[in-house]
Order: sequence, then structure tokens, then C-alpha cells
Amino acid sequence: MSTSTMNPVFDKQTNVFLSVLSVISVLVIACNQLFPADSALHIPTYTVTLLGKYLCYALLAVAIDLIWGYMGILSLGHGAFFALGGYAMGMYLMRQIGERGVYGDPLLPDFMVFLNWSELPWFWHGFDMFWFAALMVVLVPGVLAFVFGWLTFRSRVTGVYLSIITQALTYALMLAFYRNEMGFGGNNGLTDFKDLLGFDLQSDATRLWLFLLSAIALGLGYIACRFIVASKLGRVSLAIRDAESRTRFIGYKVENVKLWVFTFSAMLAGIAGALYVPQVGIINPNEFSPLNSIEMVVWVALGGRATLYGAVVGAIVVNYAKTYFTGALPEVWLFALGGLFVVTTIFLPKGIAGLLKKKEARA
Amino acid sequence: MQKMKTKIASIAAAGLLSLGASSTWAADDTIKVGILHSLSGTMAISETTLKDTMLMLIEEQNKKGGLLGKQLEPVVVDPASNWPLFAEKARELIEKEKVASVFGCWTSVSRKSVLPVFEELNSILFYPVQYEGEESSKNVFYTGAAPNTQAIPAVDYLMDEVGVKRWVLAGTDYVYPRTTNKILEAYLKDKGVAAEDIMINYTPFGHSDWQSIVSDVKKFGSAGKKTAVVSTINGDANVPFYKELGNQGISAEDIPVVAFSVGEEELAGLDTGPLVGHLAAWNYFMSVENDANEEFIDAWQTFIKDEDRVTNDPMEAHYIGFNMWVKAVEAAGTTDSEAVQEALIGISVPNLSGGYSAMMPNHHITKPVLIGEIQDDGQFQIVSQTAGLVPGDAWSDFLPGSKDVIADWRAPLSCGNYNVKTGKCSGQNYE
Amino acid sequence: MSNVISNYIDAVRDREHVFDAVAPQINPNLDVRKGCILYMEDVSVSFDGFKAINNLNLYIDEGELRCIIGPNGAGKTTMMDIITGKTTPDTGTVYFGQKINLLQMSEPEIAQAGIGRKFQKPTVFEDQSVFANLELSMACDKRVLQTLFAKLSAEQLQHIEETLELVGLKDQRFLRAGALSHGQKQWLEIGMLIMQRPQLLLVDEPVAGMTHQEMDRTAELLISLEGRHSVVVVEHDMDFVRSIARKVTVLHQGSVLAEGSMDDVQNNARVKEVYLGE
Amino acid sequence: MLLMLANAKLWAAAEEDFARGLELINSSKLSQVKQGVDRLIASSDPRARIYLNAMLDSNLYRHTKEKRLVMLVSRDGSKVIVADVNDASKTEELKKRRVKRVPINNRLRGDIKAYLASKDLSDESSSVRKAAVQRLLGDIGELELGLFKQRLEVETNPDVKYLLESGIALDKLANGERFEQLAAIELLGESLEPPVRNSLNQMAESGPEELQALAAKALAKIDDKVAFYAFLEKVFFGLSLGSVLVLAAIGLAITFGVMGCINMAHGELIMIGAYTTYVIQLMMPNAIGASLIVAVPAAFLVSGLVGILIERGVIQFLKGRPLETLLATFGVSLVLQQLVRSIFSPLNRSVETPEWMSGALDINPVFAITYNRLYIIFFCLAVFALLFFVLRKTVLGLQVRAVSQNRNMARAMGVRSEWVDALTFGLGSGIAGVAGVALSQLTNVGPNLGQSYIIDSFMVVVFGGVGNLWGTLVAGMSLGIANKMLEPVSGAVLAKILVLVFIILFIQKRPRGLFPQKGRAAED
Repeated sequence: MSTSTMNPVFDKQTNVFLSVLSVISVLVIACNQLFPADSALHIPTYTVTLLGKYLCYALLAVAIDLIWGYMGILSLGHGAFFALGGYAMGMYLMRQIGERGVYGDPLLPDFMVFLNWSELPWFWHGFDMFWFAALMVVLVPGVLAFVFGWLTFRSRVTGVYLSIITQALTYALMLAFYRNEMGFGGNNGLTDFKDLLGFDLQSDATRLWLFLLSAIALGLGYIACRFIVASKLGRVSLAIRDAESRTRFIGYKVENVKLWVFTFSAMLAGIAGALYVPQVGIINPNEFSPLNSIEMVVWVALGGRATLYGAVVGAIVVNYAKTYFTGALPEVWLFALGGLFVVTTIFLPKGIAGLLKKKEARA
Repeated sequence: MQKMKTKIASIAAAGLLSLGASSTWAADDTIKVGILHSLSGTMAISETTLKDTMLMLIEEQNKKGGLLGKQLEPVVVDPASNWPLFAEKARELIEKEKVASVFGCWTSVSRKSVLPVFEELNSILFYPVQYEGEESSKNVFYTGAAPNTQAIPAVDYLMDEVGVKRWVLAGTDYVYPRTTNKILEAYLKDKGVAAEDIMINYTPFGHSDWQSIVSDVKKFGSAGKKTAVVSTINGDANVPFYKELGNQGISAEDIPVVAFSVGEEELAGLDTGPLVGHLAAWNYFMSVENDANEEFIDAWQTFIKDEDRVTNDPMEAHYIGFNMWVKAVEAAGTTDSEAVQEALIGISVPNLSGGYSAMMPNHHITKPVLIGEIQDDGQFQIVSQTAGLVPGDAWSDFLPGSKDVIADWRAPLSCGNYNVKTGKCSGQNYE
Repeated sequence: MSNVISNYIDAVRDREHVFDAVAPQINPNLDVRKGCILYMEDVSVSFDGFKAINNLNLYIDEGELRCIIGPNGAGKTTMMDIITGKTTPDTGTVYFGQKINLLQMSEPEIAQAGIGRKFQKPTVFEDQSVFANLELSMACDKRVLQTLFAKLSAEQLQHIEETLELVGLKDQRFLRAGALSHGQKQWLEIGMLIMQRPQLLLVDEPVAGMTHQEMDRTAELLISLEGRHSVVVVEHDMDFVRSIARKVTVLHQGSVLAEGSMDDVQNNARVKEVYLGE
Repeated sequence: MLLMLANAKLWAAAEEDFARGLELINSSKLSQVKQGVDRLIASSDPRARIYLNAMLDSNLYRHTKEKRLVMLVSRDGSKVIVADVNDASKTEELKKRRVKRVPINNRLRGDIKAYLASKDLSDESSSVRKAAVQRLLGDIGELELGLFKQRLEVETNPDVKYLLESGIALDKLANGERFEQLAAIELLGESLEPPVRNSLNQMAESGPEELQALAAKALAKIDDKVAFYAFLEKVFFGLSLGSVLVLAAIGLAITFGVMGCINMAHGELIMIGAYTTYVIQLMMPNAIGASLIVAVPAAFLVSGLVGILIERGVIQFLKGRPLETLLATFGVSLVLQQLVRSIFSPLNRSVETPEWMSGALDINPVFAITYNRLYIIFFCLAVFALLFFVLRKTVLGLQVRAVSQNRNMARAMGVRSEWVDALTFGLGSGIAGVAGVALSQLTNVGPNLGQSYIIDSFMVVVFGGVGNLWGTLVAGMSLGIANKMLEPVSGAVLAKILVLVFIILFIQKRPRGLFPQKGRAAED
């Protein structure tokens, strides 16, 4: 009838994506559980965790696509929100270690003991409770994004300037987290986690659950983004991306729209970070590195902007390529990766998603 | 649409299979050895050399007929100076490639990152770099120096031989310098050095503008007492630091700098002119004169096809570690991880400074400590050497948290951090 | 197509017929008891020492259709920027009606208060459909959460349909706005303006790039809006201005040079000197 | 007669010391060499200086087979060229392993330097004499006191004279009568030498009561001066850090500001400049000083060409999509890094500092300006001025500005915009290469060199205002000074964080930097 009803939340791509995601998740778990270890169809837990990690990256990429692809905000600091979510989860996992640390201190994490800290810093309190940590996973990135966005969007910092100061933000956070005095473990970060909600992180079952959780989080995050994109707010976002001042002149408070979507995106990134940490087993200030954030943007560009599923594809392709190349071509893989970035930007301005669309259109 | 769905699903499934099952067909006639050193990113500078060292050692071993009648096969991966990737790659080496043991890591954080993986999968890691101590894992064998096999002898030398009364402890802000400086501070105070005669300074990674700090050191050192700098400054930050020292006219006779992270490899990358006379403490120097070392240097320069290429301490650590592993595998008659771990304790092999190094029950090794002065050709003039071998100490006696902790992996204790006061063994990840 | 438009314009001209899509939404705070809808008094603004607007005084009456002409750099666009909140003047006051101080409001607030603007260069959301363009401009609650959960009511849908018809883009409703011809984009933008249902319309060069036929129709449309809306048109095309103008203001170097009927203005000696190039 | 006999005996003893000394230093054992050096010093023989100087310069070698001492002239792969100690023209080529250096350590160096300093007291050059006195000032014994008094009688240079007097006064302060001590404090109050400060400090803390107050007063006067110079020093440090930032950023200001292209490979272009310096030094091993000057145009050309290649190969396809140039050039930067790793190995390369760039200009004992930093400040200003000239006064500059302001109009006027783009990018990249030459004198030349400067460069350009060269200069310098002023208070890391936070907040206030580009064109 009208375009608004022509653009439902569950459109064709979304349905395909969600079905593929669920099929793969079930398949992976089935292959891991049903086939014996020496079967050709067996998927080892190592691979399952690896896939779980990719899914976290994919969720992060979706969050970036929401603000970049649909609203034109190129954040070169989304790694910061991801890492903050990760740190919140890491702090919970650290507190869970309790007396099982190498020094056996019931309260202080190991790194505090050997740097002679006598008591727990105030910001570590509460993280022994899962609900509190889970709240912080979304709240800390959310509040930071809100404050940063409130300042920035109100002053109408746009384009390159915005990108560079998001970079400054994550760079400043990286330097801060590297400082041992901050109480986040400095360069070594947080590691040696034991269990999550009482489940042993080393056990295969927990790993499978984490993978499944990541898949569910990705699915839900995708649907949430899809809901925004398909709503009128999504169209306002597009309007802001394409003609920001025009959008103002028809009566939208652009800074508010940007602020809320940016904050939501930061929260999603935080959730991705929180799921990432227990699967890789470490969180460290390097995650704040500006280069990491640029790489995340490249995933989205490679997959195809403003498609959501493109972001997922991009994140998985680049990270799989990294896993594969660092093993297969350790000496030259940077050539391959760098070349990939250059070639996609020049020849595939719409990314892999654009390629798929073209093929579909031709068929 | 239905068609598209199934197509995508089948592609995805195929991808997964290739991810999971690629090397289940590993050949049985070789023993795989994992090499886990960064070949790209910030740590490539230091770690690439160690990868090459391992390749050389494996090649030589194969020429000697391999191990247990099988050839050794190196498996090289690139963790790209990315700490989570270290854990991922370690898992890949052990689970997918089924390597018998892994030689790798440089930074503490990379070791911390892979540690749970090795403990979970009960594999073996040889860690070749000097580090802060405060760790002893069942699955890790530490062939580099602990603080007591590097830092403390160096400070002793400065105090006794050079007569240093005032100390600057300068380091990069991460865990190794923090811990080492904590230990040194406690040690110096123990020796009666007043608090105002110790200046501690931390800088970020890759710090490149040293003007203010060097100027502060100069002021600190002009108070009439002999002053020395104990530097735990990491890698890249060293070159600008030494350049600034030279330019601000601080010579080694005025304020000597003793460094724990500057070796031949680092010196090869900088103009040594202004550095002459500054010190470093290691367990090995290329300039050590004996046959084993000459042979090692020759082999290395032939292997790398560069007769100016230098050798350094972490390379020697891999040399010792690799030989220990070979000997342990031969003794155990198998590459089975548990058996080799047991066999490794007590194994003794020649090191390159003219003696034998032995693996202690705490998984650290015994080593001589050498102090050298930098020469203008990038080599060290050895000015002091400990009388005997110093056993590496996993837990420092100078830190309040670890005074009472010991490590002994022999039965019946079998514990990496056993608190002698409480009689408890904590922080173990294995079953 | 042209028939359809003419029909509509006829219908719009029929003042008795209530056309919801076109009728302005009355801002309750707007006080026009003195008959004047826009006051600009002693307004000056300069960029880098260049005085773009110099002590400008301008009054627009309620329901009036005013044409503003002037040579390039006379400050026409800057004047619109000031009214819509894009540029803040160095001195002076700008009031919408008696009470609403435009200088204290942001662009969206001004837009919601009832001032709509069409740009010199047609600016539509090229990546979205014609329909979506109109939907976005529609007068409604434009806060974030309300926008997120917005559903089109039957009434709103009808408004859009009416406007689509009015601007002659009924058949192009699903077309990407970027794919429209230049003239169609101009019409779409006018449509978007109408969807906002403003009381004051600022129209910057509405007929640039249009054929004569299209121009005539645009003129008719603008004239039809007169009365219930106040319309300010900035235009270069003299024929077009002549065809719609009741009252013309000539700007020169940032201030009013002359004001009056087209004939008065054209006979003004100073206008001839600076503008008509004689 | 008796005197002559005694002299002859002394002479004979000195001769024996000298001969025995030479014998002893011809050894690989440090302890023996030490004895030898002691003997040589005791002999006071003028010939000993040649040997001792050679030892200090690490040029004294032993021919291991023939057991004789030789001087190293130069190294050449596995060969070395050595000369006879007493006759530099008698050279021979030997295998590297045939010769071994005479070992030396810090303590020996200290002894030799002190000995040479005492000899330098009567050197012809007043600056050498000054340095010698300063060196001896720290530890004045009987011997030094005698030398000082002796020299004072003939010294004409006022600076050296004052230093000699200070030395004597230091002795008086410690050992003299009360009235001598008073006079000494009076005299020493003018000095900034650290040993003087230390003695006064000691006096103020634990000297006789009536002197304490006086010493404290003199000390306060000195401390005032020291504080003033410390402030000057901070400003200088700030300017020097700032000039490094400006150098690194100014190329970016061109590519980013004029062309609107976000070049993430900018850091790698700096790196290429630094590597060019390294290669030039390899090609001119015997003219390190000149090599640096050759390296400047060479690095400009190499980096410039690579830049043009990047522009033609990548960026020209991304016109008007600035954010995508960021992604593509990020890829380019990865490739360039790995390329350098493949060609030059991942290890750092050693770039030598030429003689004229090392050391410091000593203004006074508490304030010295290091030459390399000083030259880099000048170099930065020169590059800036040149660039300014090129952009303002040349045809290229005119065309560049025309294209950056209105591409289509410029094309209509007959400007070949493609060509201008390539040259502009080349210019910006070339300047990056030139920055690399400067950085090679300060920091590591390695594959990661570029990465450590790219973010700072962007901050400088954005803070200064895109498209404005003055902005870049002012921004770089002020960030440098701010950083250095904060550093002593907050530490290096926190200083950097504070500066970053400041930039973030500043951009809120002025979204287009210090010197925003103005006009309607800048709006969209």
C-alpha cells in the first residue's frame, strides 16, 4: 500500500539472515555433539569458540553499520565501547575467581596483590554480582556515548572532525587503561578467568552455551537494529545521512536523533564486548587501539554499508581471512589483508552485499 | 528465495567444515613443534628473530636425525602482536595441529593470554624472555631470566663495584617494570638506601619524547652522589631515550644506565656511539668467548645468510629450552605432554656461556648472570659475571604478597604457588 | 498530468473547500493581531568583515505573497538563513508574529513553529522514495521515541495522497527521489513544504531549471497559497516575479533598496542603476 | 747536579712506566689493562695521550697474532683497515677476527678522562679549558687544587678564570678559615655549577651556624636562576616536541586540508622517508654529515613518488568520498608496512647521527640546548616557510588552491585538475618523507615508525583547522608546549591524556578548529 508498510521489520534479507544464523547455530552444535571426534563432520569446540568470537564481532559490526551506514556517523572509536563492555564483564569474571587466584586473596585480584594494593578500588565494588555487571555492560558504554554524543552532536561536529575526535576518545582511553594506577590491570589487562555464573569457562558445555548466546545476541541485536531501520526513525536517520541541514529545516532535532541512536549502538557494542571476553579469555587495553576501531569500520565497508547483513558478512569474512592467513601465510598475510581493503573500496564501493544484490538483479 | 536460503546454508556449512577439519590428516611420521611468535605488528621487531632461531634449531636437529627416529616439523603461525589472537593461535596449534610442544611468546600479556589454554589442554610452552616472575605454571617452562637472575645481580654490581648511591628506576608502564621496580625498591631499602635517593618514573609504550625525563635524571644525578639509572624501558622507547641521554651530555661515566631489555639485537638498530659504556645485564652475551658460542653464532649467521647478524639472550634461552625438550623427550621416550613435563625437571644441558643450565622444580632454570658494557660496535664488554649459576626464583622474596609462596612441581607437592604459611595451593587451572 | 494539477489548483483556489493537506497548522503561540507575521528590525550580519546583511528592516504581512529580488550577493539567501535559524545575526531582532523570538530558537524549533523553507538548490532526500520524502516532512510529533514508534494514521495517509496529487507526483510515489527530473524535484520540495503545513513559507528560486509551462503552474500554486499562508519568494526570473508579485522588495548590499509594486520598483532610478544594469 | 740526577732518575722512571704501561694494555684482561693505564698516566708522557685517546674512542686494537697495538681506521664487511699507532699513514688490511679491541670499562674511561682533563687545562682553546675545569670541579683534591692555582696565574679568559676561582673557593669553603669561607660563599653565589650548589647545600644544612643563613641565601639566589632556566628549558622542550608534531602533520595538512583526502598511509610515508635516510647513509658510509643533507631531497622524492603512485593507483578513484579514502589508505598502510618488513627485515635500522647534530649548546651549567632538537626546530620552520611560499607564490600553488576551492571552475579555466591532484598529493607525501629524515634522528627507524605519529598528526591538523597551514603550525607548537608544561606535574601518560581530552572539548567549542575555513563552501 505505502512504502512504510513496504518496509517491514522482517523483510526478505532479514528472514534469510535469521534462518541462516539459526541453521548454522544448530548445525554447529549438532556437529559438535553428535559426531565423534574423529569423524570428518565433527566440529571441534575450538572452532565453535572461534565462531562465537566472530559472532561477537558481527554484532559489533551491526552496531557500527547502524550509525555509519544509516546515519552517516563514522565512528573511529567504537572499539572503545566494545572494550568497555568487555572490561565490565572481565571485572565480574575477575571477582568470580575469588580465593582461587595465585595469591589466594579472597577480595583482591592477583595483579592488585602483587602491586601492593591494600584494598579494592571503589569502582570494583558491585562487580561480584552478575546483575550489576550485566547492567554495567550496557550502562558504561551507554553513558559514555551519551555524554560524548551530547557534547558533540549539540555542537554540530560532523564528518571528518567527528571521526577524528572519536579516535581521540578511544586513544585517550587506551592510554588511560594502560596505566597501572588506573586499577584495571594495565597492559596485562584481565585474564585467567575461571567461571561465569558458576559454570566452568573451560568446559565444552559452557563454550557451546556462550556460542549460542552470541548467536542469540546477534539475532536479537539484528532485529532491534532492523526495527529502528524500518521505522520512521530509520528514515529520519537516512535523511540525516543524506541531507542533515534539510532534516533540521523540516523540524527534526537532528542532535537528539543522533544521540539516541549513537547511544543505542554503543550499548550494542558493549554487549558484543561482554560476550567476547569470556570466549577469548582476556581483555586488555589494546582493544582500545584506534587501529582496531578502523579495522572494524573496514569490516562494515567490506560487507556493504546500510544493509546490516552486509556488516555481519564483512566481519566474518575479514576475521576468517585473518584466522586463515595468519596460519597459512604468516609472512605475507598483511599484504593480502591490506590489498583486500584497497580492492574492495575501489572496486566494490557497496561491498559484498552490493555484489550479491547485483547478482540477484541479474538473475 | 528458498533456493537462495539452502544455497547460503550449504556454502556456510562447507566453510565450517573446512574451518574445523582441515588437518585431522596430520602425517604420523613427524613430530610437530609449534612456533608462536608475532611476525607482524609491534612485537615483530623482537619476535621474528626467535621464530628464525627455532627454525634453525629444528633444522639442525633434523640433520642430526630428528627425534625418536622421526623428523621434526615446525608449525609457524602469526599471532600478530594481538593478545587474544595469541590464545586463539595457541589453541589452533595444540588442538588442530596437535603439536608436541610450543616455543613462543615475548610479552607477559601474551603469556598470560595463552596460559589458560596450555593449562586446559595440558600442553607445553617454552617461554624464552626475561619476565617479572610471580608465576609458575605446570605447563610453562621459563627459560628466560626472573628478576633475581637479572635485576638483583645488576644492582649488586652497581652498588659494590661502581659505588652507586642514588638510583633512578625508569621503566615503561607495564607489569614487568612495575614488578621489577617494586622488587628493586624493596631490595635497595633493605640495603639502606634512603627513599629520597630513589626516583621512580614510568612512561607509556613507545614513548619518544624523553627531553623532560632525561633532564630530570640529570638534575637528580647532580646532587653529588654517584647516580645510576636502572632501566626497564621496553623495546622501541629505548632508542630515543639513549639518543636524548647522549645529546644532553650524560655519559656512562657520569650516570651509567643499566638496562634489562637492551641486547645485541636492539643495539644493531641504533647508533651506538652515544651509548658506549652503558650497561646491560643478561644471562648471555654474543661476546662470550667459548667454542659452543662460536659454533652457535656461525650456525646462525649461515642459516640467516647474513654474517653481520647478531645473537642475543632470548635466542640462547630458546637454544637451552629446545635442547632441554629434546633431551626430555628422549628420556621419556615419547612426546606425551605429561611424561615430558615430568622428565624436564632436573634435565641439564650446556648453555652458551660456558656451563650447564638445569631445569628446576619450579620450572625456571639456572643461569649465570653477566653484566656487560656497550661498545661502539654494538657488542658488550663483559665486566662482571656471577661466580656460580643463579637459580631462577618464581616468587620474589622482596614482595609482601609472594614472600611465603614457593613452587615445586615434583610430587608430592606438585604446586606452582604453595603458601608455606597457610599450607594452601591456590590458583591452579588444571585438574 | 498537467490536467490533474490544474484541477487541483482550481480546487485549492476554491477557498470554501477545506483542504486539510494544505491548510496551515495554527501555532497557538503565534500572535498576528497586528496583521504582521514577520518582523526583521535593524538586522546586521558580517562574515570576515564583509557585511552580508546591513541594517535590514523587513515586515511581512499575514497572508501576503512577497517577492524579493536583488543582484547576486545582495543578501537574499543570508536573510533566509537568519529567519530559519541557520545564521545568527550580529545585531537586530527577528520576530515571528508579536511574541515568538526566532533568534532564540534552533532550526527545528523554528520549523515546528510554522516556518517552512525551500532551498535554492532543490534538496530532497535522494535515497528515499517520493512518498517517504513527504512522510518525513509531515507535520507531526517529531521527537525521537514518537518517531521510532510512529504509525501512519488514515488521515495522515490521505494528506500525503493529496499532496502527491497536488504536486503531480502520484505516479512517481515509489520512485527514488534522486531519480526525479530537476523540475520534479522542485515540485517535490514544494510538496514537502506543504506537508509541513507552515504559516510562513520561504521559497528560494522555485522555478530555476523549469520549463515555461512548469513555471506557470508553479506561479499558480504559489498564488493559490496566498491568503491563508504568508509566502516569501526569492527569484531571479523577472517574468515569473511579474506574474505573481503583489509587492516586491529589492535588496542591495544587505539592506532594502526599494519596496512597492513591480512597476514602482522597476521605475525606481536607484534600482535601475544597481540592478537592472542601466 | 743533584737536581739533574734526580730529574734523570725521574725521567728514567717515567720512561719505564710508559714502556711497561704499553706492554700491559696489550692484553685482553681488563685488570691488566687497568694497571697499564695507571702506569701510562703516572708516566705523564705526552705520547701516552695518543694511546689513551684511542682507547677512549674505542679505536685501539690488538693484533692477536703479532701481539702489537694498532689503530682502527675503518671497517669494511669482514675486513678492517688498521694503521700504525704512531704513523697514521702506515695502513694495512686485516681480517676482522685477526684484531681484538683493547678492553675498557667505565671506570677506566673516567680515569682517562680525568687525566686528559688535567692536561687540557693548558689547552689553547678556551672552551676545552672550560670543559676541563668543569670536569675537575666535581672532585677537587690536592692535585687539582695545585693545577688550578697554577693555571689561574696565566689564565686570561674571564669565564675560565671564574671557574678556576670557584674551584679554589670550593676548597676554601670546605677547609678554609672563617673569613675565607665567607668570601667563598660570596663568590660562589654567582655560580650555577652543580658541585657548587651541592657544597652550598651541605653548608646550609650542616655547616657552622653563622654560615648557614648566608649559604642558604646564596643558594636561594642560585635556585631562583635555576628555576628560571628550568622554565626556559620547558619552553624549549615544548617547542621541539611541537616542531616534531608540525613536521609530521604538515604533509597531512596538505593532503587532508587541500584535497580532503584522509590519508592513513601518511605515517608510512614518513617511515619511507626515514628508511631513505638509512639507505643514503649506507651509500655514503664515509660522509655521514653530508648524507643527511642529501637525504632531505632524496626522501622528498622517494616519498613523493610513492605518494603520487598512491594517488594515481587508489585515491583518484575515490574522488568526493573522503571517508572511503580513509579505508583504502588504511589498506595501503598495512601493505607498505609489510613491504618494509620484507625488504629491510622487521628489525630497527640504525641511522647514525652526524657529528654536527650531536651534543648540546651549553648556555650555562643548568641550561643546555641539544643541537639535534635545535636544528629540527629550524628545519621545521624552514619547511613550513618553503611550503608556504610554494602554495602562495608559485603557479602550482595557485592551481592547487584553485582546484581545492572549485574543482569544476578550475577545470573550465584550463587547469589540469588530475595533474594538480597528483602533484598536491606528491607534495604532501614528499613533506612527510622530509619529516621522516628528521625523525630518523630522534627515534627508531622501523616498520612501526609511522603508526606512532599518525594519530598525533590528525589531532594537530584537526585542532588547527583543516586546510589552514598556519593552524597546523600554531596547533602543533601549542600542543607541544602544553604537553611539556603538564608533564612534570602529571607524568607523561596523563599529560597526553589531558591534551587529548582538551582537544575533544575544544572541538565542541570550535567544531572547525583554531582557524576554521570560512565562507559558504566550507558549510557543506
